[in-house]
Amino acid sequence: MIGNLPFIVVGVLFLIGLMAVLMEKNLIKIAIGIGIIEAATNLFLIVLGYRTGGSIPVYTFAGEVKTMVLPTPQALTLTAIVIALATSAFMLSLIILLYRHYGTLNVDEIRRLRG
Amino acid sequence: MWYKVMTGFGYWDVYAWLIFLAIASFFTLWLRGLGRDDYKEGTYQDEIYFSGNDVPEDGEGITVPADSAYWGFKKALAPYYKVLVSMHSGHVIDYVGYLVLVTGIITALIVLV
Amino acid sequence: MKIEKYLDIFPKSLWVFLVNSGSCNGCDIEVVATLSPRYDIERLGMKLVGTPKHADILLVTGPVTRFMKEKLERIYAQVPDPKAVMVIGNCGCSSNVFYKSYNLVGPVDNVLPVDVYVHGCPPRPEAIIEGAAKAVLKLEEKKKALLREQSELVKAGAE
Amino acid sequence: MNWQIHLPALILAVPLLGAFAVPLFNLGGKTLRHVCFVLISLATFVFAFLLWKTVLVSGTQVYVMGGETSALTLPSGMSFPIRIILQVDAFSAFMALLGSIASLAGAFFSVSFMERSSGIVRFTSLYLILTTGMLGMMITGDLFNFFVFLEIASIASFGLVAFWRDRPEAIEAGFKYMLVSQLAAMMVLIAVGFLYGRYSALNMAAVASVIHLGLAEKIALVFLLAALAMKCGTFPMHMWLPDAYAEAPAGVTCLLVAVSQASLYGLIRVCYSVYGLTMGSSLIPWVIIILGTASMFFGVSMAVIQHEIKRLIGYHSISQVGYMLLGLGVGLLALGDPQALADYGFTAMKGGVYHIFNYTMYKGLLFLAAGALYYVTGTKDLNEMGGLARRMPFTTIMFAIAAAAISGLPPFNGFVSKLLIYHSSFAVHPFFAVAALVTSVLTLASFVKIFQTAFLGPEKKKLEEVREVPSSMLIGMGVLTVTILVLTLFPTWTLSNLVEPAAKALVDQAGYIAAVMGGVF
Repeated sequence: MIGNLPFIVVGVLFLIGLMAVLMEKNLIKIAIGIGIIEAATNLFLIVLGYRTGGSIPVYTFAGEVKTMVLPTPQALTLTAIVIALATSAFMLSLIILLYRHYGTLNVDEIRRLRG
Repeated sequence: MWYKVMTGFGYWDVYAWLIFLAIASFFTLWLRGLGRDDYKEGTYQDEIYFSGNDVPEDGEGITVPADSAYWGFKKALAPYYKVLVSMHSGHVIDYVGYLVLVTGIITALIVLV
Repeated sequence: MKIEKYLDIFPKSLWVFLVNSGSCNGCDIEVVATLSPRYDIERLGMKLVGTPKHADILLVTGPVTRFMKEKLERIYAQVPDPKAVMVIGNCGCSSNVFYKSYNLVGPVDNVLPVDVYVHGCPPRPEAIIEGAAKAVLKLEEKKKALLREQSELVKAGAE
Repeated sequence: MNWQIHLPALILAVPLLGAFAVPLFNLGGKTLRHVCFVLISLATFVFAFLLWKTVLVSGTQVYVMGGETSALTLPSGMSFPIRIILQVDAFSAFMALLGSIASLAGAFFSVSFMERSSGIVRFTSLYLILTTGMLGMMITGDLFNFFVFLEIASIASFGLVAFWRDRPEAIEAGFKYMLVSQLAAMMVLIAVGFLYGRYSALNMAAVASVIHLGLAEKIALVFLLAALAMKCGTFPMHMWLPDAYAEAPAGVTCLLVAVSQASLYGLIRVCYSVYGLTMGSSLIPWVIIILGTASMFFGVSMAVIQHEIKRLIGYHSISQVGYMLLGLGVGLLALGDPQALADYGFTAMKGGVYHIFNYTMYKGLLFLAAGALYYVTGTKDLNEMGGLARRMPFTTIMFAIAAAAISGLPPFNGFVSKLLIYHSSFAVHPFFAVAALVTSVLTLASFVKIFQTAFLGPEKKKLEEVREVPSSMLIGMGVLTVTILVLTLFPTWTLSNLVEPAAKALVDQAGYIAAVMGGVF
């Protein structure tokens, strides 16, 4: 059970982010929701690579320990974090532009394209 | 033949179609060339028929706008289009909601069935 | 070889364009009744068309109001030769009860050369059919006159 | 040493390095920048063409980044397929070829089209990065790399959709696209995580060689399916698509069409090559078929009532993607049964694959022609246009060819692929063929509407100044027109050289695995 706890945390975080995206009206809060989803995904990748009692996956510093955590998910996570950073920055800049054009951050009022 | 595309139920042959098209357009153009040319130039017979009214100078006045195209189609299917257009609400949260909804439905179909 | 050269061998059916120049719609309804299954004039090849450019006969109902005068003239001019004009109903023939009304130009023959008058208020479909039959005769005469004129022109050109 | 083995890397390296070199070239003036922009796209196209020829002659190409073999052998003798690989089989090469043609046409078109805007350097860089991302999605053999290229393409396309940032609608469309697309991208990453957690491998072929259908695989498959179907515009998740397509600059829209095909490629690759026969009797083929039919019908019925030209064409993208999903879904349904596969399944796949190529060509051309109309009239509203055929004869002819092709009028190429799909989906259930036919009729109706209101009819006073568009835009449209005509006039050649190898590569899952794994497993 305790071994599955990180996965439950990932699921809960993902749902919190999803709820934020679906329920909130403020664009900044929606962007935060996307950020939480990205964090949940990164955490999921890290948790996948964890081995109980493992050490850092660097050969020279490993010392006597036999088990190491998997290095690949950490590389994946680093890449995913960089991508998440880029998208967050882009999304916030789009929100600034939306605020300039529409004068509001309420998502209900930003619906000029429809039908 | 080398130029036939077999579909398993029939075939498609582009060159036979082009030959047919050439023959058909020859006859069409011939029939069109038979039209009358004894109308009087410079009179009202030269103009388009606009219910007897003066033909406007600007083409704007005698154009059917795109909004009016298929008016009857839209009118007949008004209840259907009301639902369909209201789905495209322009509300971004709805759009995310549809993605989540479809993912949920497919998950239920694949994992539970 | 133009198609109208064959018209003597294969005569064309009568195509009719209907203009309402100020009628009360009574005559128009009778024209529609003529098309309906009881009298079914389309079995004889006669049909209403949507533009004067296809028509042989111009069917006018009602007296000519001032507003409609120039439009009627224009529509008449747009009918290709040979053409005939047929007036349906008393109003078009003589202005009927609207005689000397302030906004009328008068009966149709004040504006257009009329070939066939069909009286009645409104006329029965049988009367309209008879009028159409007379219009065919008139139209054939006109066609002959036109052909004669053309051949004379050709002769004059040759000399 | 044979330089052609480096083609898969070159096809990515050229536009990527070009994207960062464009600001440097800009120092040499406008003309140099334009020439470089077109030359980089042309070089990408040439490499894609050579890659396709190579794959056709010598089979699947596997390119390992930074190593000799894809597997890393540990001192203990165990070996992991861990390195980043590019795996180009016939289907990938086919997709790369059509993507690079669309990119080339869009580049030619953008040279003149974007002249009136500022910030062209940024535009050019983003355009080339978008090309890189798209081609990367098409030729990668690695699930995580697929996600990375998906994100590269997505971020570049958000930027390009919102490029005219003085227009509120463009920003709004960009934001909508971004929000939906980010959620989908995270779903793809979670699915990749599921597959990695089960098999400790990210290599598509390695995963495919050991996969069996458990709960985690099912969830991964659903997440990949939903996310990638959203990215290519399937019915209930398509709403961002007409917004984004209508607001992006026209040259970009032409490329965005190819990018959505890259997402479709990912969907097909996952279904056919990674999961393949292990899907067994699950409902996935039916889900794809039903999504496809719904997209076809509802997309086109929304298109009929639009009066903005690019929005209307954008809704047609949805219905055309439905055709491909229908064809490939029918193929997937018949995959486990050799008799059904020979009877109608393979025909359906040929139709679907052929339709991908046709669709990218004529839809790109339609968007470019719509952009040309926007360039000369300054409006996207069809109500404002009229009588343009006399003023822009070349655009009119090319638009007419594309409109006839998308409506499936014989003898154009759209008809051939639709015929293959009609005939094969009829074998599954007549309803699908009927729905496809009705869709085709409505497609024709809406294009008659565009053609009648924009090109025919009386000339308007306010459009008196309109002239034919500049020649570089005509060249861009001409590239696609010539492709359409070649596909039209030589359907047999196209089917046997382009389409059939690609469809065979999809069916041949064992071949896909063997090309990478070789003797490892």
